[in-house]
Amino acid sequence: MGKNCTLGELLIDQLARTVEDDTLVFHGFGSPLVQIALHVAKRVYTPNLVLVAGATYGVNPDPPFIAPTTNDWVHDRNSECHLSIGELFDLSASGRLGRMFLSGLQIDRWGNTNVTQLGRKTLKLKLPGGGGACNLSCNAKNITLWTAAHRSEPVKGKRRYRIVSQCDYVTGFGHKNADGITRRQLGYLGNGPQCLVTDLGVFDFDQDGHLRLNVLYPHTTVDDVLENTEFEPRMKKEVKTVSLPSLEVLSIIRKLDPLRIHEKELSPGDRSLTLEEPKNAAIC
Amino acid sequence: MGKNCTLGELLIDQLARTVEDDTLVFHGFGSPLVQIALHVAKRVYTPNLVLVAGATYGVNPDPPFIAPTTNDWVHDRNSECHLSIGELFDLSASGRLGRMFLSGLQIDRWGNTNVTQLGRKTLKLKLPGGGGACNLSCNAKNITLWTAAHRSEPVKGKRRYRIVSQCDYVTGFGHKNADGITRRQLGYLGNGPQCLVTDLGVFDFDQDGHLRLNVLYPHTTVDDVLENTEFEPRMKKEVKTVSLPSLEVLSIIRKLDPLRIHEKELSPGDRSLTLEEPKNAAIC
Amino acid sequence: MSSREPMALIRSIIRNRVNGLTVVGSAHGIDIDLLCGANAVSASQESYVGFEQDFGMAHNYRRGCESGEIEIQDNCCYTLVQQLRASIQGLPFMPIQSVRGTDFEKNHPSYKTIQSPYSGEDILVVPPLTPDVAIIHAQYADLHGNLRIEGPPVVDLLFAQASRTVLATVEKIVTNEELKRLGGANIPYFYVSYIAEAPMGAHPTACYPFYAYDREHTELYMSAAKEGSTAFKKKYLKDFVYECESHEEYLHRIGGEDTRVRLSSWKESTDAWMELYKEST
Amino acid sequence: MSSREPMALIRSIIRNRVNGLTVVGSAHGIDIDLLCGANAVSASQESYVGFEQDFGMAHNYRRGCESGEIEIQDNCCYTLVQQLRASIQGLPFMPIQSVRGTDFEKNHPSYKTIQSPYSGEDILVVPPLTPDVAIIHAQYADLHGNLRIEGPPVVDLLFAQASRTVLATVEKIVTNEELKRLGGANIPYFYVSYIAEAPMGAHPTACYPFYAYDREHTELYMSAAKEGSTAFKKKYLKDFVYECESHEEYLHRIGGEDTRVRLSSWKESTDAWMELYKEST
Repeated sequence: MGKNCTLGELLIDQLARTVEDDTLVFHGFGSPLVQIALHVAKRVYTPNLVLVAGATYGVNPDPPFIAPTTNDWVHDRNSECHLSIGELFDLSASGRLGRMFLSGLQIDRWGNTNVTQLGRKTLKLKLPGGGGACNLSCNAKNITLWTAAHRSEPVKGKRRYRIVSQCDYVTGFGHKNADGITRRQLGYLGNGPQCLVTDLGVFDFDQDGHLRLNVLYPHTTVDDVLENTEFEPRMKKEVKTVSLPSLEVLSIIRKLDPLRIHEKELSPGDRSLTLEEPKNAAIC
Repeated sequence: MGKNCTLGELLIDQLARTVEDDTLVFHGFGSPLVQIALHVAKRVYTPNLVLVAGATYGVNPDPPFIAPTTNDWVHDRNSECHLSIGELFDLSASGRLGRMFLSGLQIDRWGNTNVTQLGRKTLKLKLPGGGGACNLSCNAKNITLWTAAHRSEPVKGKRRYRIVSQCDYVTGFGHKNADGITRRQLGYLGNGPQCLVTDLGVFDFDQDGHLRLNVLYPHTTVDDVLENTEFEPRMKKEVKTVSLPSLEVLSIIRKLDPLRIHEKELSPGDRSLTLEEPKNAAIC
Repeated sequence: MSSREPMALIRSIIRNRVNGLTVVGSAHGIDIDLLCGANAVSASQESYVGFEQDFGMAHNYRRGCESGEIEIQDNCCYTLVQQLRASIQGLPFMPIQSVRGTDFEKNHPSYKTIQSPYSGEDILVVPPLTPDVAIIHAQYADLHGNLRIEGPPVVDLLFAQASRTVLATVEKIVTNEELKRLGGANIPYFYVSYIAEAPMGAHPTACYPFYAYDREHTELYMSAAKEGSTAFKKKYLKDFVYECESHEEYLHRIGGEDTRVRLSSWKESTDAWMELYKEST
Repeated sequence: MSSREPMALIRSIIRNRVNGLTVVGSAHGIDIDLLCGANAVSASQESYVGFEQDFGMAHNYRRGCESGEIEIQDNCCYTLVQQLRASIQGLPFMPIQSVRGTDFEKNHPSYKTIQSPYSGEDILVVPPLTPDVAIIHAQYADLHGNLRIEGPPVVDLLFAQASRTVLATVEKIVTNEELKRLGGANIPYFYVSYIAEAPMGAHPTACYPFYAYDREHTELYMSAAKEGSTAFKKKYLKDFVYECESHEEYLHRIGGEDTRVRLSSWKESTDAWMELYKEST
């Protein structure tokens, strides 16, 4: 076959595969991997998806290309109808958002996310903020977490981990916070994070709500994961290697994103990676 | 001059004169006297009125004629923009509705109105219901009450009063209810009923919030009022007689309502009345 | 009231002998009255059911309420809006400025007064309202079920968002492109459970720009309703509901193409429009 | 973010040496960052200020927050929506499903947990938000002040309804008839305090269908902002804000008619549109 793909394309496919059909999904701004993944899902895996685009709130748009900024009319092309911002968030608050995709500059073992600030007591770095992540994290029925910056190269001998023991600030609620309060105790409608797709592998959350390595990529190892994670993630009994996206999926991605906007989420080194299908492939 | 008018036209003019300029006003459905009065006000007395039409929620419409049913596109003609039902009621709830017009099959001495049912404990007559009257009565800044059925002819020796001591059911809140609870105690934003325009005269409410006769019509007397009111209304020191509408006002009414829809609010006897300008005229 | 009521749907509900309904809505008239005349209603949470100053009281509704057949649970427009909003927002309750001090407060034990945690002031809260079914008549839908309402949508959008099932009839099913050209959907398809094309499906209420309110037919309806429950069944329900096995048959009985032409004549001129609303002599 | 931000208004605010502002909004970028770069902001209740994955962090905003010049009071989109709705509905508070358990709860003492009088369950309530001023850029207005926003209005409608004063710039002032032909107003005039015509008033953000996002200019902005606070003033603020005594002068400095033509070329074809968003090499 000789089926090759880039890491970005693999991540898009993995994100797309987390969606269920006949559900309402939403992507926020600043997340082209997810944006493209939802278009892939709608066209390949889950045709009855209700796809609501972040920023424009168009329903089932069919954009001619992906632009570097989310709130652009190009992303609204061919939408069949529109929601208002309040309406989309109301749908989530009433338990009708099937899945939300959240990321963070920090993602912790319980699936909490931080896009607000680094530094717990004293501010070290002000992050842009979470938009509606906090609200959606509570009530979206299911959550897919993702980051393309799991790999954290040491700077002056110190790593700034992306996947951390505990978030400095909980912007999006995971399975429980540092006080041990669970989402069940808070009465939330959502099931919380179900999986985490990173540049090193795909994780799920075990019964305790703790991060657990599930699948690796052709080019990554358990050691990569251990080295780049602040704590020791739990492991599935058998950690398989992922299968690459189909030619159909690849062709959709390449046609939809000629500007390769989605690669802006990847580290420069990861952009040039070419992956080949391994022998023992599995699906997240 | 020889300025003649009908009772309906007089009532419309009196209703129109209760409006302040630069305020937002709303008329509900089933109230052509008020509907026409607001068009008169906007064109003659208070040009900066924000006129929101009941049922269509059009802003500043300019209908070619008045139809026998309020929720008709004819009443929406030439509206400059539109509100939603929620938005209009939100404006009232937040204290931004300048004046509302309310009526009732019963209106009591404290300005409470009943359009829900006759019979206090046992139901004697189910009335159509109040629409949003209950909500608007609380927070509209000012309220004009009106009825064209103050005159209550005895049936089998018994009168069914329109202006009563106490409403069988409080649909719209006046100055206080039968339990003595005042609107101030309830924290409402509105000042409550300011005047009552009937087919017999125009009333205001005194400092206690009690109905008080203010002005009579050329064809009505204090005795008419006393006879047709279940309780004895208070009286202004000097009860004047009203002045008739101007020719401009009359011409607007006649042009706007060629089907004489507004006369449906009047008793059959009152429809044929012709009033002439008295000598000692006054304005509500 | 007299505009865009889902009358074809209501006639079909009656023909299917549905009963025991709890009806809830803001300002209504012949739609609710027809259901009441067919003994389909056992409770009413409407804020208004009547025919304004033109024909006055809704006779079937009034009789049903007064006989005890229909439990009266009158609501108010804004209370209804806040209850629907609570449901739409997934909230256990919604605060509302008003109602306290009126008899609606006394007659609705489900309304509660709580204290604001800020000022300590009392405020009424009302529970969410999630109807089992919303029935809507719109001008247009596309095949995916996106609905376009022209003119005032009144409470239809909120009902569509809050209800478990949404049934819609439309004057015309068009393509999504055409729907967008007309101004776009205002009820997205995923709220809508089923749609059916039913031209003149709002008759005798209006569905502009297609047709105006049929005051003449409404007068016929009212005179039958006024005579009493049995007379109404014999003189109206039999002819226009029970014996009409289809919407087409109904359209035939109300005068077919002649009636359609008469009611769409409003477009021609103000005089033609006004002509539809003159009292018959 | 990169669309329909009231940039001409913001430049005018800065030129008028307004400062000490508390800014509040949902997803923002260059608008808030520019205000921060001019030291006009003393507190931020924004839910997001950044340039997405394209340019990343908002440097002026970040610096202001980290130096302590700007008090951080981060909010979330839906919390903001519910707070605006509380204000619009005249309510002392609004319930919201979410926020509890996150650090937003800890950092906002004004959020309170109360019990539902129905189920007894805990629910968060948030206080009303009534901004002193809302600033909006729309495509069209009529002379009465009715505004028409095309494309996603995002939170602009709620801000217009909730704020004490609404300032709006528009691409074009048209007659009310033309406004209706275009699809009608979505912000009624009585909410709007002042309007001004400012063609390209959203530049460098987009205002479709007139012009697309000026990524090129934004890149120039970002490189100045990245260098630091003083460099930003010298290399950007001076040229494009302080020294521009009028909006016309600004339009001249960003390239005048050539720039307008370049940014409106998106209409010509998908390729032309894409061309605007290619990385400069």
